[in-house]
Amino acid sequence: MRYGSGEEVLRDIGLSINAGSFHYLMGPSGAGKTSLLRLLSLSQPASRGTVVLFGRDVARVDRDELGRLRRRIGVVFQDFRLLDHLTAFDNVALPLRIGGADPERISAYVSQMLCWIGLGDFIEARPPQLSMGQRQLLAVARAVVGRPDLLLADEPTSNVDPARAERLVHLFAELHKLGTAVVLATHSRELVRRWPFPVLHMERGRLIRALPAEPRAAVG
Amino acid sequence: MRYGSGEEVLRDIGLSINAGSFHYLMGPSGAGKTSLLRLLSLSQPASRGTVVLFGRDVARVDRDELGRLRRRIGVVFQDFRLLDHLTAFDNVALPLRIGGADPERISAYVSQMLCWIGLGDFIEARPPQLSMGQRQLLAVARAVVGRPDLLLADEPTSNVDPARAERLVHLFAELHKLGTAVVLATHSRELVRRWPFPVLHMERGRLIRALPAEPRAAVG
Amino acid sequence: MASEALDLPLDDTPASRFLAWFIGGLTYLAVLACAVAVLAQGTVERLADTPRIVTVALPPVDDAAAGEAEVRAVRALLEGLPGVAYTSLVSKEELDRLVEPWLGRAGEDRPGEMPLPRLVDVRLLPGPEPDLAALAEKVRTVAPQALLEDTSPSHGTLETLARRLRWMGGGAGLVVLVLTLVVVVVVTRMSLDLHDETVDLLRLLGAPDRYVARQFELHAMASALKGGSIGFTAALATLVALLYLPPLLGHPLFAVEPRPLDWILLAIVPVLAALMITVAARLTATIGLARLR
Amino acid sequence: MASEALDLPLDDTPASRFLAWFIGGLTYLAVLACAVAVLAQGTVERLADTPRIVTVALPPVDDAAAGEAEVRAVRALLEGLPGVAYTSLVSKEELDRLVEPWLGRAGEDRPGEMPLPRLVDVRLLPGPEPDLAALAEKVRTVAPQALLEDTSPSHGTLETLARRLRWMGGGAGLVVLVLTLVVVVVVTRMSLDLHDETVDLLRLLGAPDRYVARQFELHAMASALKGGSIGFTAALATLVALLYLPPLLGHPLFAVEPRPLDWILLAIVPVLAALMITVAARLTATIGLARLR
Ligand SMILES: Nc1ncnc2c1ncn2[C@@H]1O[C@H](COP(=O)(O)OP(=O)(O)OP(=O)(O)O)[C@@H](O)[C@H]1O
Ligand SMILES: Nc1ncnc2c1ncn2[C@@H]1O[C@H](COP(=O)(O)OP(=O)(O)OP(=O)(O)O)[C@@H](O)[C@H]1O
Ligand SMILES: [Mg+2]
Ligand SMILES: [Mg+2]
Repeated sequence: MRYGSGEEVLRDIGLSINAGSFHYLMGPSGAGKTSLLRLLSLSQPASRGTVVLFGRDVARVDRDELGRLRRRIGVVFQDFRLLDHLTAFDNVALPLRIGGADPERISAYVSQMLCWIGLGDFIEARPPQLSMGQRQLLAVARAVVGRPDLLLADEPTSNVDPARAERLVHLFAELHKLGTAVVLATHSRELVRRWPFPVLHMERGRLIRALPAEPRAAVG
Repeated sequence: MRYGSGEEVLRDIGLSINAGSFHYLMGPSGAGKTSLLRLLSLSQPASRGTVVLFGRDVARVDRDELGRLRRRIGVVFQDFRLLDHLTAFDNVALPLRIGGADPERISAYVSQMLCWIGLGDFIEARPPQLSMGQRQLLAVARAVVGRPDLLLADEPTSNVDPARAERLVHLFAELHKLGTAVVLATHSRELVRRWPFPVLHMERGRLIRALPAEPRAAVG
Repeated sequence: MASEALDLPLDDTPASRFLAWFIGGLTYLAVLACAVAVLAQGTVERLADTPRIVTVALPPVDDAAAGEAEVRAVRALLEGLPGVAYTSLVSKEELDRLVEPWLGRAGEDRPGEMPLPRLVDVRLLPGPEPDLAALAEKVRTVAPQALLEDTSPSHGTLETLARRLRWMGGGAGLVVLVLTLVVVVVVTRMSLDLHDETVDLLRLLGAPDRYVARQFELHAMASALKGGSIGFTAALATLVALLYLPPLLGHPLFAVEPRPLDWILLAIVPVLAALMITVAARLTATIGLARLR
Repeated sequence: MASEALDLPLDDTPASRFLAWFIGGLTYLAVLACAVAVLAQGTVERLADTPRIVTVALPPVDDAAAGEAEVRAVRALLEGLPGVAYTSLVSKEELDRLVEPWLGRAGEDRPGEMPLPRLVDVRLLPGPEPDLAALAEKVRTVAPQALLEDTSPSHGTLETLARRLRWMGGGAGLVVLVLTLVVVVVVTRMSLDLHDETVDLLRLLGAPDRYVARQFELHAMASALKGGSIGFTAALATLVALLYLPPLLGHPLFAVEPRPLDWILLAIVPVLAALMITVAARLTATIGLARLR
């Protein structure tokens, strides 16, 4: 994978993530964690090689199918990518609205989600009025509210206090138990110590300690 | 202090930071760390009470003096606030240019700074082309390049790997030795363990464990 | 709790924010242009309804009896034609009055026996524009030197003016509508570019193109309804002022009252515009989105 | 390594990006307007330089000797006046030629002895517009029935036209300049709003207002220089085409070649505009910034 016409930032990635698995993605800054997650979240096509997701080669699916695949993935972006002009409620409701859920269920679900994650007092607040940690919680809430089959979380605990980080990983673990495959990019060794799941280690665009290595990225 | 016409987010802050001191600022998400740093960085005036910086009541200084005071402060914003249309070099050069340093010294200084911090390969890159950790390093470089008398760093290690975080705190400690007062907001207990400096603890807009408590915020 | 906010901050673009105003102004112009067309059409119809007179002039002859026979023949021929209501011979006294400004008073400045042409007024039935050349041709079969004159020149000018205004008004209305659509397309394209990050996010969340396009459609529709009603109201006010304020009442072009149907026709203009704007925004967005992967 | 980029991404605003083009278009218009003014001024001066002839007409008299005495008296009076170069009596032959189209050929269509007025051509010295009424008054002291005619009517129209064009060109140039300044002020204000976050950051880094204002100033100056040179070049091209292309060469208004000084004057327009634009941007930014704390 490459950005624009630059050199490839990811090379020789062989990775297979099974349905309902849980992996950490670790590695120094600039190693390519976010880039790998971009591949998996279908943000960017692979410049070489194939990405297989839920049993389908994503380079070959049509637009509608691509949308459907994306709706099965929840992403916590490293820069959150919240919509500043929408309230916390509307931000979290977005994936459900796009999925076509009915308004009442959305309302119940979203309020519940926000309260659970600790933003019950900020339902009508807009992202710029939230502290950075609160924004991160909001981003997580948006990613998990649709009960995705695959959750990609890019350093989702970097801006929250340890207690909340704990709670978030607990949430991810619960989802994992319900069958969601989770990939969690993080710098925190503490998290890995407390929640021991397999670790994918990256360095300079290469995956150097993947557990079940295969010559392509496959998920699901 | 309050945002807009909302309720006060900071209350009963009595805080005095001495020249050349080093404090951590800790507390749960939404406690008001960033808000306190906004007060100290003269981003926002206090709605009540006084802020004394470098021996001057900042509510009373004129525009020019305000600029001069701000130039003595280096800030790592929690959201970095890099200029996306400028190269890494220009971003770091900004405080020096504003300070009126001569171009040759700027050039030498900035290049040196970028190399030291580990962005030597990214001098001509723009922030959107950098990984989040690299952006954070850039934000730190911009904050320290002018050798400020007061350094306010808002979770400056949240997005970098532990090795780089270590290096950054080392940098801050060096500055501290050279006489810079440092306030470092962080969630990382590990940092505090490894570099034991006094901790200011915040909770719901209140400072609950400040070391030398006085009835106003005074620095310098 | 579900708010009315769009997923895209479309109201934040300067261009988008002014879309409603653009549309308002253009609707105003379109409605006025169409009003001109509609009123002109009314005038054309009214003119077609008023009877029309043409005059047949027979050159002076020396033999009075032969002259009278010629006149009789011409009148008989004309009254037998379809489209002719009746004919009447212009009397000697009226003829004298008609030529007085040119030739002087009979008996005083000019010899009384000076030969004058004989004039026959032909009153045509109301209806479509008569073919005067054909009529003249027919008359010349019995009176070879007869001349046919359309004695209502102002009628003709007014009708030509009304016809022209009808086309011009309609044309201007159309041009304005097209212009509005162009503005909508350009603004939508600009918004699509400006909000590419948000659009990107929506697509990453799995939004199909129709979902994203709907955002632009909704915004365009809201702008069109808002702008359209403002423009329509303003145009109506202008129209009523023009039609019913004293200084203009006298002008023959404004002598026609719009019929109820006319008002309905005018009301259709902003509705039609809103519809077309909405469709244009949706199509533009859909096409723009299809370009992205 | 220091790049030329501004601290504010001003070129990224649509409004800002088009600033150069705006300025280009307006400079084009301003230069053309000023060219009209300058050429008209040239025409006015040239017309003032060409000598002017007025004619004194003395009514026909029966007594030839008295008539000749009158003519002599009038000529003596006129030649003594300041501003008069010389006078000349229009000869009998010339007079015949003059009246021929009106009264017919002498001796043929008209009795040879028909009395004709006697005409004295008065050639005035070049200079400011002469007071013809006062001149006529003076002549009437010796020949009470004398008439004074300005025999160069086209000269008068042309001069009036040229004078009007001079003012209109200058006025239009001024209006365009003012318009340019307004656009610059509006665009600068919009940019200031649009980039409030970046402006805020610069101020947090301790930038004084003049540093931030300088960003807007530099951008406006760059736009002005770019737009100004484009507009100036285009205007020059248009002007040269108008002045030296065959179809227009004949017209008297374009008979004046611009003098070197004129070209310099025209070149000053974009430079002056650029200067004013730069100052306007700086002032607008400074005032806008002063509102923030
Ligand atoms: N938009 C982009 N254009 C060009 N290069 C990019 C872009 N985004 C990232 N890169 C480069 O790709 C490499 C990998 O970046 P990536 O964001 O994947 O790192 P990361 O592992 O997520 O780092 P971090 O822990 O700092 O988030 C880096 O060297 C970065 O400079
Ligand atoms: N611009 C704003 N407008 C209104 N309220 C705000 C704004 N910024 C922050 N707040 C509120 O002020 C409180 C303190 O926020 P602050 O950003 O200071 O927290 P913090 O301690 O920095 O948290 P974090 O660790 O998440 O960065 C929060 O409840 C937040 O919702
Ligand atoms: Mg990353
Ligand atoms: Mg904070």
